[in-house]
Amino acid sequence: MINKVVANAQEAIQGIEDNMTLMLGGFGLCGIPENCISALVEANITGLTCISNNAGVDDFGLGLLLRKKQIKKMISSYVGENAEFEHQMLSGDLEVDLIPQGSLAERCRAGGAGIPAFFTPAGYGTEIAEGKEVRVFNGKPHILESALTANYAIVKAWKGDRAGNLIYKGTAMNFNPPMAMAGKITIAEVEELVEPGALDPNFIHTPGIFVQRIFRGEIFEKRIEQRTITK
Amino acid sequence: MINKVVANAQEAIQGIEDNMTLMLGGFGLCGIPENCISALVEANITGLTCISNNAGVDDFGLGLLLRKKQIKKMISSYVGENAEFEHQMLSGDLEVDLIPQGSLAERCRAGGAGIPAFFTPAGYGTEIAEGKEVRVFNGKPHILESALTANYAIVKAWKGDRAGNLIYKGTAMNFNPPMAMAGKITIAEVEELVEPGALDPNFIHTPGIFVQRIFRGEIFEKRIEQRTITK
Amino acid sequence: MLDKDGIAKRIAQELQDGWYVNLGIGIPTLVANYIPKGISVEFQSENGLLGMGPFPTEEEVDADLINAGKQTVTTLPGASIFDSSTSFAMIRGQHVQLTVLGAMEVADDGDIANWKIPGKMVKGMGGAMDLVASAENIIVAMMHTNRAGKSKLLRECTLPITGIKCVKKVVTNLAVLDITPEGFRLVERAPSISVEDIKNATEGRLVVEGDIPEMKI
Amino acid sequence: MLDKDGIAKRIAQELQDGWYVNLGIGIPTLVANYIPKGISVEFQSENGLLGMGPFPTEEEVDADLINAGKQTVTTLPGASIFDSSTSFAMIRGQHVQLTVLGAMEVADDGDIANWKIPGKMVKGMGGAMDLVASAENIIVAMMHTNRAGKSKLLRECTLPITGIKCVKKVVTNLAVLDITPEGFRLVERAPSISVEDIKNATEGRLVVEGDIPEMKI
Repeated sequence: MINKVVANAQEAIQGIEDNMTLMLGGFGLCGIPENCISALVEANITGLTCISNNAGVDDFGLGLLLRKKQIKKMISSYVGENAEFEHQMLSGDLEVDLIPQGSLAERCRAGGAGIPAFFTPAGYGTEIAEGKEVRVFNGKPHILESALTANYAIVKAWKGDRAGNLIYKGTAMNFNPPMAMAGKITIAEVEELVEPGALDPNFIHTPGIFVQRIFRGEIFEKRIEQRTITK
Repeated sequence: MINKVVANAQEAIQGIEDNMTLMLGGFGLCGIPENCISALVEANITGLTCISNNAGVDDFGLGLLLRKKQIKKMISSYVGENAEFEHQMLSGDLEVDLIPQGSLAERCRAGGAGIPAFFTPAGYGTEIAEGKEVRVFNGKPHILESALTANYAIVKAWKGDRAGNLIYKGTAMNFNPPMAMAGKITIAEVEELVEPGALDPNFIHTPGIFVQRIFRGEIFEKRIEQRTITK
Repeated sequence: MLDKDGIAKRIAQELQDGWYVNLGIGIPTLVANYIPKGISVEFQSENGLLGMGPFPTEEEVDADLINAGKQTVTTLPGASIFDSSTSFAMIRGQHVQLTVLGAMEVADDGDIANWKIPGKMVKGMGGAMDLVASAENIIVAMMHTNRAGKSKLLRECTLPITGIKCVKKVVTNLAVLDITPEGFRLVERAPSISVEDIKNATEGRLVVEGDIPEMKI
Repeated sequence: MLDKDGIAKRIAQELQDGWYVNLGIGIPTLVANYIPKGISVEFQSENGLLGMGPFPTEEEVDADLINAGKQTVTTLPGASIFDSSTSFAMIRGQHVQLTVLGAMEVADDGDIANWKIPGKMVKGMGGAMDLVASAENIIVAMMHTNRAGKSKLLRECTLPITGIKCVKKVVTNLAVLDITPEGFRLVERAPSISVEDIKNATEGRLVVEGDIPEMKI
């Protein structure tokens, strides 16, 4: 068993430097690596390119990095719900690359899977296709999309073992598995850190081979964006 | 909940006709759909193109279909361990298309995922690359491979529910999940058929959306090719 | 004229037994409340959930279980959860039989614009571009005209488009229309709405053949 | 001269702590028996298993748990099981640090042939083409010469190749050799084998610089 455990978020983010590219798992505020985001804020690393489906809200998630102007560029599919984001984007302080959500997920998986490019129909005929190769398969036009990788991928899981095997809970899974594959170094923060053998090998969502560092996160606030209730 | 249950293998294979293309899960004899293979033998459907990593052994697995000359073409990565296969191939009765194992798996996934083609380094510079587009990414040559789909995909799982959700056991998983995605109609035979809700939604290997028919297999012989033992 | 729930009810009549359905944010979400008796459908949420159930009770609320609109939800028996790449594999691979989504504009050739207004803050397309590029059966749920009274059913979209020639059917507060090579074909009128009303509210090519029945909802 | 276990022992010295390793069928499989003390490595079996353990006891045998050589195996704590597309995502994505495999021929530029002999029954390449095209670190384990006494370390492969310019190191019964732009660079001799013996058994370009130490195994 290869031991991947580090002490905490501060140790986990060692090596992340200004101007690097990071992937961060999560959908909205669900399944985001809260502890590493806090550590990045604290470490004041700047000029970051962040690949993440969303950009958090003003005072939580990636919004915390935005507020301190640590992010140079966001690569996302949906960035609403964030006034600070809007302000920085309109003022030109923040570059934004918007990507269809499925293409974003698949480009991350491709990056992890050694597939440098693939064809998808998503975005054909739209401004997303500008400058991209178009090819018709089975009578349907597709565009060529390239793989995404990152210096570091930072994911959040429910449980993990010391070998880096991860399982997720509910829809907090979302972008975490494909991004875990695509980091040159992948950091996982988990709610419970268990011994190898405690997780059933048949039901591992992210095999440990994709994870280089793992730690138990201290705090998981798990803020809810839209608390919808059946009375 | 959408009910996918059919009574048995005979009912499951209804609609499979001569000259169709089938995908069959399994690696060697591990995780193969034994019951559907028997039903196909019984139904004497011929001219089949079978996409399967291996071709069984003389008297088990796809070897049973080969013996009755029901297979016109095999699309596989490794076809050793089968004298009947060798005989038919050398006599020209059987067409064989050999594909690198990783490309085979990825081409099935791509077929299920609506990705008509992708680049891979596997096979570049070899006879596998003949006639295929070559493109260099990051200084490394890759070849363009296309998606595979099938009229029917036939997979074997450990447990499944009436909605078609599947879980696999051990390395009997292998090609079953990507092939389950790639069938126009996907048939799953399972050892245990359970009620919806009995399987934890967090740990479904193949979501039911990919499965159109499911049944509990009567017999699972699970023959072992290489019984290796530590004394 | 229909209200939002009326539009949702009419779209719900299009559901067929055994279908997997992706519902967008807004009016489409309401469709789940009106599934016809006797049929089973499953809802896919593109963040990674099949078999989505109703909103949770206070006790059931789980921050780790949300839908694509970021609302807390529940799962039904037979549900499954998966990652985003698998979720869009389902969508791109055409395993989802019906997509219902809102739009700012629809053109009479099936083009749709629903993600971006030049000059305004761009929030992003989310999963909409993958959905419209992939789905075989797309129904748009929207008001027939915008707040300024201008038609949203056009000859050509004026806004940046989300996908081309993909919409199959439009259900508005005024009518049900199919997209055909000749343009919008009027299929049904909303209660108390005349063909003339619909003609007046439709800028794109409109085909009206024979008697146009009133919707039954 | 080394026997098969000797070759495996020598290759095992190349293992580094924390590596994920894919071992091919034959001599490579034996490498697992000689992991140096104090280091942790995990073995990947391309049919879909990480953390492969030793063969099972009679009681443990499970038809649903085999390796890529179709042998019954066990799992170690920390193991994980996955499907074939994920397995080759690991390989193609270069998450596996070392691949050890056998060969029929290796050329002095790193080309390898190990899947097909024209005129003989073709069994298929299995995962070999993906492995050699993707792995950053490939060691070939083989006999220096074939049964007819002919060198398997060639100027150019005569058999259909499996991958080009990919092999980094060759460990044979006679020697350890690195692939360099100048050809096979002799690194170590097997016990009781002279440089002359190796020269005689090597058809490809052979670089011999300075004193060539004897292997320590």
